[in-house]
Formats: sequence, C-alpha cells, structure tokens
Amino acid sequence: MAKAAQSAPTVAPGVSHALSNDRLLSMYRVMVLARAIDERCLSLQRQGRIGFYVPASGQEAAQIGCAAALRDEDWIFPAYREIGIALWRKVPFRALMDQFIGNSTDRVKGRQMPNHYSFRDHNFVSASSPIGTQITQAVGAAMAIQRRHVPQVTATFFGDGATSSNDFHAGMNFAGVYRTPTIFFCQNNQWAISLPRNRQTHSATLAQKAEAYGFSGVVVDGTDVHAVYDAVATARERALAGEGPTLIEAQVYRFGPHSTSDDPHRYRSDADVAEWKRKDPILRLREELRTSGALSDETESQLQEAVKREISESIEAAEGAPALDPMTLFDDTFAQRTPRLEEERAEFQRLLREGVIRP
Amino acid sequence: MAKAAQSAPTVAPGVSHALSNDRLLSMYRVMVLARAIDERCLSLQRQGRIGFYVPASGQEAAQIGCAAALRDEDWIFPAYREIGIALWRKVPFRALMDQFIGNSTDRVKGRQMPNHYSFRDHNFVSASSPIGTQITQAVGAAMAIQRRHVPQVTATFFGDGATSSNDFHAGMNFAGVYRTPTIFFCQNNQWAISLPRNRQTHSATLAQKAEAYGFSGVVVDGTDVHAVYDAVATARERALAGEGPTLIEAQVYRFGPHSTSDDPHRYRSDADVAEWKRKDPILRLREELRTSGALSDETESQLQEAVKREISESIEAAEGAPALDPMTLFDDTFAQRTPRLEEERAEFQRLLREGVIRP
Amino acid sequence: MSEMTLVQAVNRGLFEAMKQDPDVLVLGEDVGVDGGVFRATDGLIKEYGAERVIDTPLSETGIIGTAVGMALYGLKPVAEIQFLDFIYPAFDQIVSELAKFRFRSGGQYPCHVVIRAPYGGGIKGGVYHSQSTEAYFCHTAGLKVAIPSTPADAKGLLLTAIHDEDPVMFFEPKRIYRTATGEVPDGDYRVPFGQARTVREGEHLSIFAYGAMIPPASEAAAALAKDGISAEVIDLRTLVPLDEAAAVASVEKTGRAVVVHEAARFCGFGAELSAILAEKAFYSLKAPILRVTGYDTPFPYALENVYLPNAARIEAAARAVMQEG
Amino acid sequence: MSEMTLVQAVNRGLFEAMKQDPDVLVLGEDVGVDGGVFRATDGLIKEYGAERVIDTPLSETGIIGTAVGMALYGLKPVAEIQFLDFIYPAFDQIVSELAKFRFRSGGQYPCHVVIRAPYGGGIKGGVYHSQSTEAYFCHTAGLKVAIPSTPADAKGLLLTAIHDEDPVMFFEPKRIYRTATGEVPDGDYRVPFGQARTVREGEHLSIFAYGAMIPPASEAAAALAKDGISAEVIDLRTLVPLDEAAAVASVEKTGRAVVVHEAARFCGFGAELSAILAEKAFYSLKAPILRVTGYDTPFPYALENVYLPNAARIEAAARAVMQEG
Ligand SMILES: Cc1ncc(C[n+]2csc(CCOP(=O)(O)OP(=O)(O)O)c2C)c(N)n1
Ligand SMILES: Cc1ncc(C[n+]2csc(CCOP(=O)(O)OP(=O)(O)O)c2C)c(N)n1
Ligand SMILES: [Mg+2]
Ligand SMILES: [Mg+2]
Repeated sequence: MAKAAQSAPTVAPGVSHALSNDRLLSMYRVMVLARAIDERCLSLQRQGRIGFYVPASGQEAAQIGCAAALRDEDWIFPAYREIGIALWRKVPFRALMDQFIGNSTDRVKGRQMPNHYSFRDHNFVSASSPIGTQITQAVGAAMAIQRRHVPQVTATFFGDGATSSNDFHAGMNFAGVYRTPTIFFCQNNQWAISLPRNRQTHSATLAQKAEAYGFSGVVVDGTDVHAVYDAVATARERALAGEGPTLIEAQVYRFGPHSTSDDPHRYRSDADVAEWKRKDPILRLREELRTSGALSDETESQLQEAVKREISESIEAAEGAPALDPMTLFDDTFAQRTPRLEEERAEFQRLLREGVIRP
Repeated sequence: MAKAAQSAPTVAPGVSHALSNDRLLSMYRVMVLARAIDERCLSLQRQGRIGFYVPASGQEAAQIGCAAALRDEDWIFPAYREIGIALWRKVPFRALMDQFIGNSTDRVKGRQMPNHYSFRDHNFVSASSPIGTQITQAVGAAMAIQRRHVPQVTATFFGDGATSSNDFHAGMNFAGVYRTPTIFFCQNNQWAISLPRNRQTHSATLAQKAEAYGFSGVVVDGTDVHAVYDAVATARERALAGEGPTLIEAQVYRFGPHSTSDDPHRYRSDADVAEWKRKDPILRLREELRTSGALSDETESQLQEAVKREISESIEAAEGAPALDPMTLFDDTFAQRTPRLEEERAEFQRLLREGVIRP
Repeated sequence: MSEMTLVQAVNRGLFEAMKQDPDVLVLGEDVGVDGGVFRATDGLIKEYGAERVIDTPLSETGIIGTAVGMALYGLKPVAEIQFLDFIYPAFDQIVSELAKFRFRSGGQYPCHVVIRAPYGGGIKGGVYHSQSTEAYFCHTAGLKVAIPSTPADAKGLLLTAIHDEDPVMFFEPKRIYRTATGEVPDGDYRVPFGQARTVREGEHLSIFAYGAMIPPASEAAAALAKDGISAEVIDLRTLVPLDEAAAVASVEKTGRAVVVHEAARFCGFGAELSAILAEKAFYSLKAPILRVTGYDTPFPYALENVYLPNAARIEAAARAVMQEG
Repeated sequence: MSEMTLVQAVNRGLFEAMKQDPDVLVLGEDVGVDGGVFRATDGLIKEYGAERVIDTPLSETGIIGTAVGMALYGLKPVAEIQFLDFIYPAFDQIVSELAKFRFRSGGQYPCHVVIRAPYGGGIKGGVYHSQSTEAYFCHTAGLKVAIPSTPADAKGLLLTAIHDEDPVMFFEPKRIYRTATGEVPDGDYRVPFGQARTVREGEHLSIFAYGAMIPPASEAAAALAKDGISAEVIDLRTLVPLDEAAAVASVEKTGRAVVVHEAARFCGFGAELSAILAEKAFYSLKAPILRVTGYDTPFPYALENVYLPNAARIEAAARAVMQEG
C-alpha cells in the first residue's frame, strides 16, 4: 500500500497487488511505445508535419501503472498529457495521429489541437485545454454510476497545477460529500509550465489536500509501476466497496518541454532534469525485467522494431488520409442544425464555390 | 490558545490574551445593540418599512470577539451578515439604516440590498451577494500590505457554505504561497440556507481545510468572546510577525432565518434551535459579567435603554431623510460618464420630465 | 388543463419529466428539503427521493461540472442555479465544456444538461438578484436559450428543453413567477423551440419582447390601440434558436420595430434582433429601430422601478417610431 | 520612436508604466521567470523583481480576485490571463466584482485593474486558444474594452488603460503579435480611449473592424479600390467607450456599412454596431448592413482558415453591399 499523505514519499514497501511478468511486459511495451511516439512527434512538429505536441516522457510508469489497474469499463476523464492511458486502452496510434493532423478520419473531426483526443468506444472522454474542468465531470459521471448501481469507477487525470483550479476544489468536495467511486489521479510532474511545484501551493504534499474533503490521499513514486498499480488497484477496490474516492499523487518529472511551444531552459536547469532522468521509469522497468529474466535482448529488439514499424506505418497512413471536408464545420454544434446554422452553412458553401473561401 | 483543527472543538482552555472588564463591557454593549437591531429590523421588514433583512442573532460573540481583536487600520472584507463588525468599528446604526432604506444619505446610494453596506472610512469593504468573492480580495489587499510594508492585516468573513466556493480555494492557496497577513474568519453557523454543515463538506472540521494550503486552522467556540478574541489576537500577531495566514472556524448557530425570505421550519426543528439557544452568546457574557460584578442591574437597564433609544432615533432619522435622487443612477458606473451614459442619462431625464418614468 | 402560476407550471413540468424518465434528476442549492428558494422544486424530493433530487454544496462550479459528467454518462440532469446572478462560478463549465462537448468530441459526446435559473428584476433584489444576462449565453455557440412568459409556455418549453438533445439555458422571469397565471395543459405538454408566439396581432409596428417584458409590452399595445395605433406584440420564447422568420415577417408587414428587454442595452440581445432586421427587413423598414432596455449601468436597488422598462417607456418608444419616416 | 512588433510594444508599455509608478505591478501565470508564454512580460522580473512581477498559481479566480483586492487597497495591478479562452474561472470576479465595485459601494471603492489577454484565432490553437469573446465584456456595464491593432496603439492604449481610473479589459490580437510591426513613440505615449482611427478614408462604404481584422479589412479596401470602390476603413480601437460619433459620421457620408469581427456572429459586437447604425444613421443607409464574422459554431482547429473572416470575404460583402439599394 502507498504511504499516507503526511509522510514523505517513498517507493511503496509492501505492495499488495502483484503483477505477473507477462503483464509487466505488456506494460513495458506500451511504455516504450509511448516514449517512441513522443520522440517521433516532437520531430514531426519540428518538420511542420503536425502543428503542436505535448510530450509525456517521464510519466509513463504513472500512466500505464494506473491504466493497468483500471478496467476497460471504467471511465477516463483525461487532461491533454494522457497518451499512455489511451495506448493502454488499445487506442491505435493511427487514431492519435489522425487527431494530431485533424484529417477526415480524425474522430474529433479536426476540432481540437493535437493531444486533445476523445474515444468514446474506449471510455476515454474528451480532453479539453482549460485546466481542471474534467475533475468535476468525473465526479458527476461517478454520481451517475451510483445512480445506476453498476460496478464501475471514474478516474480523472490532472497535474500539480490543476490542484489550484476551481474544479479540483468542487470535484473533491462533491466526491467527499457523495462518496463517489472516483479516483483522482494527480501526476505531479513538478512543473506547471514554468511554475515549480513548491510555488503552486504551500502544502507539503498534494495528496494531503484530500484531508480538506474528508477522505484520504496517498503519495506514490510515479516512476515505479508497481507502486502506482497498487495504489490505483486499492483505490478502485475501495471505490467499488462503497468506501468513496481517493486522491493519488504520483510524483514524476516532465522530461521534455511543457509543449512544443515551450522553452524549459528559461526556467529550469539541465542539472535538475538530469537528476530526475536517473529515475527514468522506462529504464527502471527495463532493468527489473532484465534482472528477472523476463526481457531478453531479443525480445527487447523485436519490441523496439515493432514499435518503430507501428509508428511509421501509422504516420504514413494518417498523412495519406483525405483532408477534412470543410462542410463538417457546421456539424455538431447542435444535434440538428438550427435555421441560422443552415443559413450560415449555405453562405459558406456559396463562398467556397466562388473561391472566396479556400480550404 | 484555540485548539488545532484535528481535535474536537472545545472552549479555549488557557486563553493568552486577557480582556479587562471595561473592554468586556463595551463588547457586551455592542452585542446587545446588534441583537436589538436584529429584532427591530425583522419587525420593520414585516411592516414593509425595509425590503429585506439578514439577521445575525447567535453570532454576536464571534463577530465582536473578532472585531475587538483587530485594529481599526486592519481591513475588513465582510459577507452580508457582519453587522457586529460594523458596529464595533463605530459605524452608527443610522448609517446602516440609511443603507437598509436606500435613501439619499445611504453611503452606497441605494445600489444594494439591505445588509450589503460599505464604509470606506471604517476600512469596511463592500459586501456583495455572490458567496466567497471577498476572500481572494482580502488576500490581494494583504499582498498590497506586504508590498507597502505596513503593520496591518486583512480579515475576511464568510460562512460554512462559503468554504465550498472557488474563492475560498484560490484565496487560501494564494495566502499560503505568499504567506499573506490574512485572517480567514469562518463563522460556521451550521447552515447554508437549508444545507446542514455535514452535507456541505465531508471534512470533520472546516478548520482542517487549512492543511491543504500549508498553514494552520483552528476551531473556536464562537459563543465565547474570550476564545474568539484570543484566536484572532494570536492570528494577528502571527500575521504581523510574517508568519502568514490563519483560518479560524468559529462554531456558532444561526438562531433566526437565513434572511427574511427564508422559512427555516422547512428544514430544521425547533428543538435543534432551542438546544443551541441555551448557549446564547449574549446570555453567556451577561452571566459572566454579572458574576464578576462588572454588570449591575442598573448598568444593564441603562444600557438596554440607550440601545433602544439609539435604534428608534436612527430609524426615525433615516426614514425622514429625503429619497434618493433618480439621476444618481448614472453615477459610479465609471469615474466619468462615457458618451453613451451621457446619452442614456439625457434620455432618462427627458422621460422623467415627461412622466414616462416615475420615481 | 388547470389554472396555475408560472412557478407552479415549472414545478409541474419537473414532476412530469421525472415521472416520464428515471434518468431525469434535479440538482442544486436548496432544491431538495427546502423545495427551492422560490419553491420551484417543491415536493420533488418527497416523490422521487434524495437520489434524484440532490441538495448540493454551495458551488455552482460543482453543480454544473457534475451535471455535465452525469449527462456524458447518459442521465438527464436539470440543474438549478438559485439566481442567474450566481451562475458565474459555473461560467467556465458552461461556455468551455457544456456548450462545446458535442462539437469538440466530433459528435461522440452529446451533453444534454438543462440549466434553470430565475432571472430579471422587479423583486427589490438589488444588483445581485436582478440581472438579465441572457446575451452572454446567446453569444455562446452550442447553447439553446429559452425564456417563457406564461405558465403554459413555462411547462411546455421546459419539457421540450428536458427532451432536447442539446444543452438548454432555461431562464425563468421571477418577477412574474406568481403574477403570471393561466391554464396549463396536463401531462406531456410541449412547446417547440424556435417558434415565436404572436401575443397580439397588429399592423403599424412590431414590439418584440420575452419573459417578464411581455406584460408591459402588452399593456403598451393596449394603450396604443386606444389611439388607433395597432401594435403587434411578439413573444420570442426562445432566443436560440430564434424565430428570425417570424420577426422579419412581422416587420415586413408593419415596417417599424421596437425591441424590449430588461438587460443593459449595449451588446444586449436587442442589438442582435435590430441587426437582423436591419439586414433582412431593410427595405421594409420605415423608421429607425428603437430599443427599450435597461440602462448601461449595473442594476440598482432603490431605483429599480426607474431602471426597468415599463409600459409607458415602451409606449413612448412606439409613438416615437410611429412619428418617424 | 523605434520600430517594433505589437507584442514588443506591449512589453515596452509595461516597462514604461512600471517605471512611472511603483504601484503598478504585473501578475499572472508564467509572467515572471518565463516572461510570459508570448514573451509580453519578458525582462520585467529582472528589472522590477518578484515583488512586482508575480508568478501566480494556476488560478484565474485567484489572479483576478487578488488583483481586485490590490486595486481596492490602492495598487495598480496589471493581470495577465494567458489566453482569453482561460478567463472564465475569473468571470465571477470580473463581472460581479471588478465591474461593479465602484457602483455598488456608492463610489467609495474604485477598482482599477487592467486585465491583459491575448485573443483571437489564426495561430492553429483550436477551440481553446482562439476565441474572441469581447462581446461578453462589452455587455458588462462597468468595464472598458480596448483592442489595439498596431504596435503604437498597443503601447498607447495600454498606458491609457493603466492610467485610467476604471477596470479595463485589454485584448491583444495574438495572431498579429509578431506580424504587425511599426514605429512606436518612446516614453509616456498615450492613445485616448473612445477615439476611432480612420485607417483609410473612403466615400462609398464604411468597413468597421478592430484588432487582427484590420489587416484583412485594409487588404479588402485596397482590392476594392482597384475597381473604383472607395472603402473607408475604421479601426474602433476601444469598444467601450465606443466612438459612436465617428461610426455614425462615416455612414452618414458613405451610406453603406460592413462590420467585421472574428467572434461568432450571433449577439457579437457587430450586432451592437449594426443596431446603433440602424438607429442613428437610419436615414443615410442605402443598403442593408452586412456582418462578416466567425460562424455560430465553436472555433475549429483544422478548419480555422475557412472559419476566420479573410480579405476575400470582406471584399465580397462590400461588393454585395454596393450592389444593393
Ligand atoms: C484555466 C487555464 N488556465 C491556464 C491555462 C494555460 N496552461 C496550460 S497547461 C498549464 C500548466 C498545467 O500544469 P499542470 O496542471 O501541472 O499539468 P502539466 O502540464 O504539468 O501536465 C497552463 C497554465 C489553461 N490551459 N487553462
Ligand atoms: C455564488 C452564490 N451562490 C448562491 C447564492 C445564494 N445563497 C445566498 S446565502 C447562501 C448560503 C450561504 O451560507 P454560508 O456561507 O454558510 O453563510 P451564512 O448565510 O450561513 O452566513 C446561498 C446559497 C449566493 N449568494 N452566491
Ligand atoms: Mg505539472
Ligand atoms: Mg452558514
């Protein structure tokens, strides 16, 4: 079990939910995939092939440790940095790539910036940019789950910065009052763009904020898949048993920039980054799997090969997909277009035809 | 000193800031005045002489115990129920009555409902209806105090319900981060209109919410002026010493309805009220003063007499004051009227002249 | 059919919807045990229990944020905001989330929440219990906005709102909660969105209004009629979708228009309606379009009766419009 | 005088104001060490220290709430909201508190906060880094709203804003942060509020715009000129107070108007300007007023270039207006 908030974070000692080697290997695979996607997408962005990108490197153990402890029927309310969760949920990278491009096969129809994807069939709700808004929504969905009396939980994902948001406060409070089956999964990656964790709030841990709402918070080492998995599995069991919500603070580090628009050299030192990179969650798990004999050189290179291939093929396919039909602009504001939208659509179509508007 | 949040509330044991009999008597006088105003205004409202009223009966020890521990130069950021604070600050009841009526001598020029007064010369900032908004403002003013390096604090007043507001969360967090000289004074009167305290939030105390922001919260018996005075005086000393903010939860009970629009019988029992009335803060202090010999029968009846007279005279004067000039509507939206406001004002004046609009 | 007040009709509408569909639930401050500060939700908790009639903590962010979550999951939450003036802590959830969920998820996540809020002045509520800020919501793509002026419309539009597939802002004219009375059909009565109601037919000018401004607009029309001026009074009923066709047709007939609302004038809803008419009924217009509205100051307390448009102001504007052109 | 970009002019304006008055301070997310995500506050913290250039936690409620408190106390805070799209957590503080403090306290508590926020599309920011919701603020009595379109105006209007006695929303067209360049006067340069700027004089029609829509409006005017159509282009500069006199005078001269903005059309600022012209310039109008605006959908990502008004759309609308009447 992870330690209570009041004490300093450590690697979880007596983990009560053990992971088989097979499972660990499949987790490792998704972590490697996530990391490789990150690296590739940063370079796609530099080449101007995608417009923007939000890397998640350094947070893979937290994300995949958490995702693995949830079930497919649990609803995910993500922020924009949750690629590991989506991949664990078997969202194909091709679908992510479609979203990064905003092409005709993009599930969100080119409506959002890269990384703000949504996959209803994977119970992966739509990410939005405004920080924290998903938190109250996850609590509301959990209230709906209570009303329907089904064995599900909702899990919501957010950063250290988001703990300052209005929705964190309201969501945590409602969850406490109604004892909702909600897991609040905070990836404390030490930074909210340029603001360090200790300037975000004066509390010793983020997990202890749960005290304000009458339920418990735990700190876990987010570079350790075992600790994360255990904390989430425990929280899930408690939620299903009617024992209410849990706040989990997974302590990690954002290795890369906040996004491709950010220059982290303005606010942090390379030494600080290097220090944390020694705890790279992928190296750590690789080390463990090699030591236990679960990962051979051959498996590793096959895996790396497969990941590379999947990525390249997906990019090619997504880039080859037709562009979005401009007329889709007028869909989905409402279920049915209002007369005004019909009128604007007709005007738009005319302007397109006349070449006044050019896609 | 008041007890730390984690433990159950009790009457503060070893009070470190003692109050002289003289001071206690003057506090008692203002408590009696506040109570008498409450009773009189409820009946003025029933008679249609004022439009609305928010009683504070039951909360006098909390308010006056707190106000007495502050200095005149400290800035008050009130909610709408802080009549005791205003009275202690020597705001004449006449000025309150002007505001309740919204006459030509009302300091807020008839712009707000009764109880939403503002007295700049008493450092009593403007109350507003939206719950909680004064909390971040008090923190901002405290940041200004820090910038000016002056020995002042800000004190902000709010209820149990307001701890759920966005501004509570943001204000507490900013105060923690910047260690502002702010006293967060929560009058937990057990109800937010019809919602009982235990459905407002699942935390055992409200004071413990301070833990989430890295500073301390204390619970005090809000029917005991000594305990309240001590907690506030201590918080003020800490604030001036650069030790930052304190959250104080004063546990009280709202004896009357939420406001004259409210019917408390819909949601709480008379027995519950009677139970708390046994701890009536005014009876309690009267008892104490009588026992110590500080309050004789004669002083008491003089005091009651003086209070009654002040109230009656103030009501008469306020009701006799001229009505508000309708043209004042166009003042104070901006420091100078814009051309549009000048135009609207001219139109308004014409309509008044033509009798289309009748004051 | 039964005779009732506007707020009773809201209450009847809620009972009907909760009876029809177990996924409908009500949440907000004081909506349960207290029955709502205006009693709009009175009796619901007795009938449907605390699981479906939820008293919430004091957080509009929480009310709307959780309602959005419930709607995403498949329930049909009807959230009450105690006064429209107190909706702003939820503004981010409304404009950034509720309004955009369907669009931004490519149609995957419809988000159907009804937000009820009493709005408007005339109850001596001062700056924070009186405002009419419907324009904020009308300007937010993805939200529908309905404002009833009669008991029948209150029930009929509310049931339509609850059965709609999109988010609906349902603003109730609290000033006429108890003074507007009338016959209301029993059962599943619905009034379609986007269809204005002709309160009174007329030939010489068109008066457009909604909500609590319908009574003074009608009163003005009656006064004008005495002088042989025939004013058409149109109740817009839903501002989004707007029955532009009816508005344009009316002005094509009359050639003159007065637009009435309580909200401040600048960038208020009346600006949109004027702009539509100035574009689409341009060649029919015989006179400038006048707006009779609240002034561009915050809402006052002691002076609310001179701030709010009244029948005399509407009448004066109508006469001015008749003298032009 | 020095040549600089619009965002540099904002930065110069901030330096100037902080030099002039020790009570001016800057607060917001990433405004200090990082210099702002658009670098608008670059270098300020080095010069003026962390006491006056305050990196805040991630809470717009906190940023504006504390700014209000500072202003009440007597400081002159300039708050940055990282993108206008993220202002909504502070909406309650802005519309309920900041806008109303002077009024509701009977003039006792002026509340002078400047809120800077980059707004608008064209940077591939998708639904949440692109919106133009100036109309919300224009409809809120008590707020002034300024939107510069040139580097000189950016500095001059910003200094006027900081020295004003009332709250000012200062919206910066991020799309032209770096593409709009020009000479900017040194020192204490101020551009008065409420005075529109004639970008180009014309006889046949008036094109009204502001912010990032000035370049396409000017481009359209240039194209029209080639065909002998003389378009007057007016940059409104401040929407509150609005230079109604200049707008009306222009249309009295030309008889035709096109109103341009990026925001969605319904209840957008263009509606107000149309309504004003339809009332006050009614007898001069020879043709319907057309609006060239964003569509009434949320802002898109992949399709932003077809969503946003461009020179060709403005030109087409102008030609349509010329053919009418
Ligand atoms: C309401 C709001 N304010 C500001 C922003 C701009 N912004 C985007 S990400 C970010 C920092 C978020 O930090 P954190 O919550 O720690 O998440 P992380 O990016 O570190 O994963 C900020 C300030 C925003 N998206 N939404
Ligand atoms: C933002 C907001 N939401 C709702 C209301 C309506 N309202 C007025 S007072 C009140 C309860 C306040 O309770 P509490 O904070 O405990 O203060 P008390 O009235 O008990 O002193 C509510 C819900 C409001 N004024 N503001
Ligand atoms: Mg972070
Ligand atoms: Mg209370």
